[in-house]
Amino acid sequence: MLVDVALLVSGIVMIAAGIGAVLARSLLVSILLSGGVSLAASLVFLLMGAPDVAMTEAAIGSGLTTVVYLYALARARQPDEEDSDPLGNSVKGGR
Amino acid sequence: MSLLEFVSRINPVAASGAVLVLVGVWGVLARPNLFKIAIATSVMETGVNLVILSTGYIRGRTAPILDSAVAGTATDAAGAAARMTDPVPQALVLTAIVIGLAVTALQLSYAVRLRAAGGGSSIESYGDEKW
Amino acid sequence: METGILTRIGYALVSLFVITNYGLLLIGSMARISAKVQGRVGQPVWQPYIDIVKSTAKRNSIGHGIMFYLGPVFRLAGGVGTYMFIPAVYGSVLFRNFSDSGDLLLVMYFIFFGQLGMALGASEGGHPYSAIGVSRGLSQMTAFEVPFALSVIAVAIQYRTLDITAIVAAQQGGFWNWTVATNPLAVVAALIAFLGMSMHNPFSIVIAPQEIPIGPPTEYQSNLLGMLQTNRAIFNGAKLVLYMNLYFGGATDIVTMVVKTFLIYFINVFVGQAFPRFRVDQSIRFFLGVPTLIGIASVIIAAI
Amino acid sequence: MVNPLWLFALSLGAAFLLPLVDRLGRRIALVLVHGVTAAWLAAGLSWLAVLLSGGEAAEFGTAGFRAPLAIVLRVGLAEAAGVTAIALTGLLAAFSLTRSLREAPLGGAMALLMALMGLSGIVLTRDLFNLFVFLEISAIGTYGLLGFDDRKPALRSAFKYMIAGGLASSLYLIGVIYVYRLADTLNLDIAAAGTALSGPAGTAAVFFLLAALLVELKPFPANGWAVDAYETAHPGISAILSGASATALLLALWKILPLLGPAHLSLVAGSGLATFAAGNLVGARQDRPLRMLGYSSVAQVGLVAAVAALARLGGLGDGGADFAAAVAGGLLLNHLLAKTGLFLLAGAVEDDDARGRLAPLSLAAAGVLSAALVGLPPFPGFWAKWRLVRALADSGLWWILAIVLGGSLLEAFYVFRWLGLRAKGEAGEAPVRLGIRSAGPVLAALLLAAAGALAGIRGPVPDLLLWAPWAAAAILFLLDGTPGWLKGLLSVAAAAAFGAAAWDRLDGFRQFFAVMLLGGGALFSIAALRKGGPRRGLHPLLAAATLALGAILVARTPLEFFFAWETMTAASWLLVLRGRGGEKPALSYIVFGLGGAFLLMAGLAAGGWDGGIAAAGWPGLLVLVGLLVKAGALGVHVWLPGSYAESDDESSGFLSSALSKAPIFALFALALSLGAALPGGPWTSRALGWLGLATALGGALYAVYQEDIKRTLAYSSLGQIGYILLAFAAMDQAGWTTSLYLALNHFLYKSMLFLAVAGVIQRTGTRNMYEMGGLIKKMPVSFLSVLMAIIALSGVPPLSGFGGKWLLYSTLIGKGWYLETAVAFFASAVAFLYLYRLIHSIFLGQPKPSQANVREAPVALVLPQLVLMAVLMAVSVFPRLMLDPILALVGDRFPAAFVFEGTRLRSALGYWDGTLTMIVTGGVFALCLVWMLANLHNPQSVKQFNIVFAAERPLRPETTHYAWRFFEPYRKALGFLTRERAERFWDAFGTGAASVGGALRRLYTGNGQTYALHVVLYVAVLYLLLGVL
Amino acid sequence: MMRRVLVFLAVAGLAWALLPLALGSGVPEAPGALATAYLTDAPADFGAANIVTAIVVSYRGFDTLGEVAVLFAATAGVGALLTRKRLGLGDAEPEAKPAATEILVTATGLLTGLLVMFGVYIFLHGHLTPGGGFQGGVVIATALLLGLLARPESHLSHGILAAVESLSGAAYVGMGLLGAFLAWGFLDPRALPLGRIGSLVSAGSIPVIYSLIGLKVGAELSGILDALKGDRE
Repeated sequence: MLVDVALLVSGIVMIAAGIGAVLARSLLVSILLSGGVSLAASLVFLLMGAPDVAMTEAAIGSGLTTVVYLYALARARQPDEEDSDPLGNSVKGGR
Repeated sequence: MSLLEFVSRINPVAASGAVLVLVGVWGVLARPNLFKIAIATSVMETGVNLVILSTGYIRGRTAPILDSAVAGTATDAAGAAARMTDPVPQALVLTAIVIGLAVTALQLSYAVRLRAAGGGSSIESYGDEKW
Repeated sequence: METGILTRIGYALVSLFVITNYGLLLIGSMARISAKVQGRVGQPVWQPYIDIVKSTAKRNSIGHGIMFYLGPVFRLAGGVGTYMFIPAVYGSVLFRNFSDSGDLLLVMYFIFFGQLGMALGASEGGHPYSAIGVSRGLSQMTAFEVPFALSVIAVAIQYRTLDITAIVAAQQGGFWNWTVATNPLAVVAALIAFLGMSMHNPFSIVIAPQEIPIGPPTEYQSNLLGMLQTNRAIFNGAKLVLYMNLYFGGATDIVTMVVKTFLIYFINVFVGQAFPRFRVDQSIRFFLGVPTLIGIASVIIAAI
Repeated sequence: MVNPLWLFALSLGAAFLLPLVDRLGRRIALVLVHGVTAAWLAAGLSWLAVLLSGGEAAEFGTAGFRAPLAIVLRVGLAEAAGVTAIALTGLLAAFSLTRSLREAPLGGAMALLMALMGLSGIVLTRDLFNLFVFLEISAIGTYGLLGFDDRKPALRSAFKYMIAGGLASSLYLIGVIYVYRLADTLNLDIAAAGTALSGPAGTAAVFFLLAALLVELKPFPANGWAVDAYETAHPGISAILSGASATALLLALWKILPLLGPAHLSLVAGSGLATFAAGNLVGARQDRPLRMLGYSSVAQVGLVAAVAALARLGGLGDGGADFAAAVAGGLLLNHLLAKTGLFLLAGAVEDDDARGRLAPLSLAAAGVLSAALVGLPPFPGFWAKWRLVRALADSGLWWILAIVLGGSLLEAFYVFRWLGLRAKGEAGEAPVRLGIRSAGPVLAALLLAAAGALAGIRGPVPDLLLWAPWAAAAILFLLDGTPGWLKGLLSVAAAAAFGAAAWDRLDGFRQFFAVMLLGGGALFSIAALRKGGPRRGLHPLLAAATLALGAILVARTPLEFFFAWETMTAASWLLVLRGRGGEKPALSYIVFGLGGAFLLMAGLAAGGWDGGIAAAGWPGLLVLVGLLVKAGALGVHVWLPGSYAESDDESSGFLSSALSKAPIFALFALALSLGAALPGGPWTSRALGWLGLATALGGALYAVYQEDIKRTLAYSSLGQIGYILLAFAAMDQAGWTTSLYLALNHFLYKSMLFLAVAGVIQRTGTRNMYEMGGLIKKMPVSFLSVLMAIIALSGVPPLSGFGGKWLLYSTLIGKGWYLETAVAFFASAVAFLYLYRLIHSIFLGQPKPSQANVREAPVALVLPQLVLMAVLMAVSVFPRLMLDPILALVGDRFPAAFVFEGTRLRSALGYWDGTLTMIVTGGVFALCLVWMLANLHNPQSVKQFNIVFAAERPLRPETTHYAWRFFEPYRKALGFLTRERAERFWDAFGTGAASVGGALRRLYTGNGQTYALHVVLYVAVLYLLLGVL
Repeated sequence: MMRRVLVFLAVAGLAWALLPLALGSGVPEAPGALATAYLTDAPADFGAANIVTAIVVSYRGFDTLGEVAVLFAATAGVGALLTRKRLGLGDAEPEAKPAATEILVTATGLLTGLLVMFGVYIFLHGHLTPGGGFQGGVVIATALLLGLLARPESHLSHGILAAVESLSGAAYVGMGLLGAFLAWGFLDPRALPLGRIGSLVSAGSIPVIYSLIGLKVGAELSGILDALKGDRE
């Protein structure tokens, strides 16, 4: 039962983080919050007796994915504000 | 205790997973930023993973790994099995997570590629093909 | 009633001779009467003979091609043929002609034979007025065919036959058996159509006789014109005989025929004189209007 | 059987090692890719060979275990066919992709291998989660392929594609896990065998599974993402998406069908049908070829899904699963090959941005592919569609039938519009040569033809005589480079041989029509020799159309009949398209032709067959209406004038004098098999009579105002067909005799007219009558031919045409159709107008100086005319030559109304002696001629313009030859009758359909997020409907 | 506005479909028959202590092979999309970044080595303890990532990465075939002796396969990061 409550609390945390990730205007915050969702999820998995999954979720979901996002964000020269530059610019890559 | 009652009735993991899926879908449908769409997709996938694993959640059981904690002796296979939780959803989720990563990476690559070609950051600026 | 073929040809030639002369005199006398009515002296009754002889005797003949020459041949053959397919006098072997070739439908369609040939000949003349005349003539023809056809249908319904001899036979026994008495509407429709068919006023725009030379015969002269004039007599006669047979009880002897056809012609000409000339489109609309309705009414009456 | 796991190992091993192999050279790497794909193809074929020769389906476990513990692959017939199809499409596509793969980074080749392997995996696996894995492999491979050659638009589309794909895979996972939870297995067969999924939770779980697959199948309206991708990707990729991917997904759907309840199946059927209808509606509005093909793809896939679901629902077909496999499989195979070929072909053209017409071989391939796509015979889609229609009719699912046929018609419209554009090209553009890139489409076309022919010959149409048109077309196409005379002679020989082979099988009626249909074909094959050179395409098509007409006569089953009918429609459509300005008329020709054919098909499918079309009741009425469309009855005649006018001159003649008798024959066949009655009884007769009459009058009136000779003749044909219909509708001995007599006569004089006119057009180079004049001296034989023909056509005695009029009026008055008689009289009179105009404007009046050097028509035209003139004279002098056989044919089905007494034909009302008429007329004419000649003094010929012209001398023929708008007063008086109401109606109809399509396509905003919204809404609505069901 | 309403309706509709299923399914009391079969049979069948691993690598090994293929296809796609040329970087020199401090460089060097060893440990013990090829592969990739972060001007050796990726992948397929030839089916780990349950060298070829997966995944993820960094030709 205690485990259930913990699961539920984690679930609420996850949902809050998920909503935050969707709502946040800053992409960086979004990425971090979605990493947070994964981290909370891996906690849930651990609590449920799935250490394999928990490990994977932690490594991939919250770790590597976040890194990939950050790299992509940098490479795309995407400003942090999500609705900046919505229609593109004429600047072709490079400097 | 009504909360516990309620919690015991429902599957808490499935519930939070399902809501997370909905949050993700909402994000996909409502936020036009390319990266935001990818992030929302990730959230949705996490939700789906929770839903999957929720079916393998059995109260009071341990991880399906035969170690000394589970089985005093390795020969007591049947006894050990009775203490372990369902391994199938776990195996499935493992696969799903990796696939999710692959999709995310590719989606982000497209976003990067589109931006590198001078495109906008909003999906609305990629609507040349229509009707 | 089997007759030798040579005899039949001989009879036919006699019959043709009679109708030709009668037709010529009819035209001549009608012109004379018209003149009198209008207060003029007018031409002699035999003026048509003079015209034909004069035309035929011309020393020169100008041609535009083979179809130009054949046009009058077609025209005259059409007139003669039409007459040949009508029994002129009921019960008379002499005037039976070749009416065993076909029934009323044959006669109605053979009328077109001459018209078509004439139109072709006139066309080859190369004169635009000829073509204009043909255009007008054909246009008008399609229109007056409708009331005429309706009235013929009414007759066919009434007598359950298309055989002209049988139609005449059915009308024997006095005025009250004539179509004009049993189905007057059909006769009215047919008579109005006759005005158009003969191109009398108010439907004379096709040949426009009073104005500049216009109409199909524009280019014709010499004996070709003579043939056309001859045809006019024969053709007129043939049509009158047909009308007499269909609507006015036919004739059992030649005198009755002459009287009846003269009267039919007379009525037509003088009804027509009272009206101004129609344009082609007006005459088409006219024929497809009231006369057609009358024709339909006659068919309905006959069918009931 | 080969263990499929080896192939997976091969694909994966090759893919994993590809980066190393690439070091040796890209060529070698690509050879490896092609080789692996070919290995899949070989394996698929070997499985097919084993299974078709009686082998059992086999299952292959992994890791040494069986289901449910381990994943199991299954190779059955469907799977083998699916793998073969995927590998084949893959190979064709890979071939077209070779250059791009060589220039792009290696990722493209790796993605291609993965995508194809994933698709095969989807087909083979029996495990639900494994299915997901393969779905993802193929999806990710596809995502990679969309962008690999760096087309900017494709990059955009790929992102949209991925959003939708992500949603679908999440739905699928949710479905899978709850199926596992409820059924305690991931194996399909075990899950389907149990009952755990029948409850509400099971229904919902299966719903998610199904929804995901449906979304992947690109249903309306949740398919914008896919259509964008089809349009923008490399054509090879589009071909894989449309062909291979659709195949795999449909097989996946097929697999989970056993899990579905009736409510699910209804959803699939409804969604599929809606997709089919909407896809085609939107496609019809599309002018970008690749996008158009995209809409067509989603439509086709929707149809296949709907068929599978309907068959599973049990309401359809005779043999349940077999039926579904045959129909859905046939449709799928057809779609797969046709769409693959078309995408490759159209894509190559678009890539070159070419606007000219296609070179012959590519064009032939495009024609075959388009025809197959639309479901014309003999391609697989035709057989499948027939069975489908038949089953739908049997089950009484008429509204579905209407959707299927209506959608197909729309599809025909836009596919053939594209084909027409490619066949003609834009003016002044060089022909498009695709070189080696046409190999794929050509191969696809050949496969389609082979598959269709095999399916037909070994299936429902074993009679080789019915395949003669196709054989003739194929042989003559191969000989297309040889001189025209050789092909012409071969065509004539083919028609003769066909006649000889078929003659004994034909009853009297059919023999009668065979004379016109085959004879007409041969006649115009000879006429086609009027120009030198090979005249590419003309002879094969003419021969095919001729033999197809023959095939219609020898058909013994409804399917055979319809097969021949569609063959005829297709061949004649191509003849129209071949004409100089044939693009638009051909389109309306084929659309109306197919529209009529589809009505016919529905009626045939519902009615029976009794050596003729035995469709009573309202299926019979459908057949009747279908035939009337083909006959060109007023109201549905709009296709006729343009196609007759714009096709090649000999083709026009063929269409008008021979081919137009095909629907007449079919009408007789219909009535005969119903015991000489029409479906619906006397009221139908009466209505048909009036329709025929309206056609006769309308045709004549329209003909009056035409300036173009061929249009005049086209409308004239319309009118004549009207009389034939009118007489036929009388349904008595008189009427049928009249109808057959008119048909044969029409054949004679309309052939003469078209032959003569062909010569005139060839010599003068114009079709406008007012640009001619005075040709009588230059072309006397043609003049004589036209003269005789118009005398006959107008019904003036003494030629045989009068017989027709006499018979007609006798029939009508005898029948008591008095008002009809009067109108017929009027229509006949109107015919004089255009006939006179025809002969006057062309042959008489003032000659044009520019035509001073015009000669008589070529021998190939003059000779047939002379023969026809002789025949016409013979039957005019001796009407019994024609009437005796006809009276014998009509026989004693009805009380006799016409009886011969010697040379005199007697009706209840009157009599007609053709011979005597001819003698009298001849005698009178001779008399008058002699008179004329005797009195002709000193005839002089004068020069042009030497005419009695009021006070001035005309100088120019243009102003002196009265020809243009010849009957203007007539138009003033009666023009209100000919305001092209039918044209406007059908235009409005088209506009209506187009605006529906236009409204629907507003859904496709190009915004990937909107597409995703459509996907989610689609799923939500589907779930609501599931609740309702 | 309309759009928001539609989005709301869509999400609500999906919720209406999804929530009853998720909330109504409840928590099972015991694993189903299939799960129980796995739990009881796996140790005997394969001698694998970690039953999840036994399922992942053997019973459902075909899924895992597919999973590797997915990752491989994604890497291929990313590699094809994000070449330097296509990113518009051309032949321009990579951006100069401030060099990291000496301490960081040294520390990361150490850490990288440790992390790689940790990754190897994870996948070698996949059949005994939680974790396996994927987790280990991620750890290895992270290690390489750290190296990249510490020395921005450094590049991964594409040749070695590609070779590792290719060969480990091919070897994985080869192990599968070995199972088919030496044991009872494709991917059957019983091609190698099962050994004593719980020991490192046990469970047949499971550890070998998991190690190969680990190497391959590590190389692939590094490749993705590499491409995103803009280092792909």
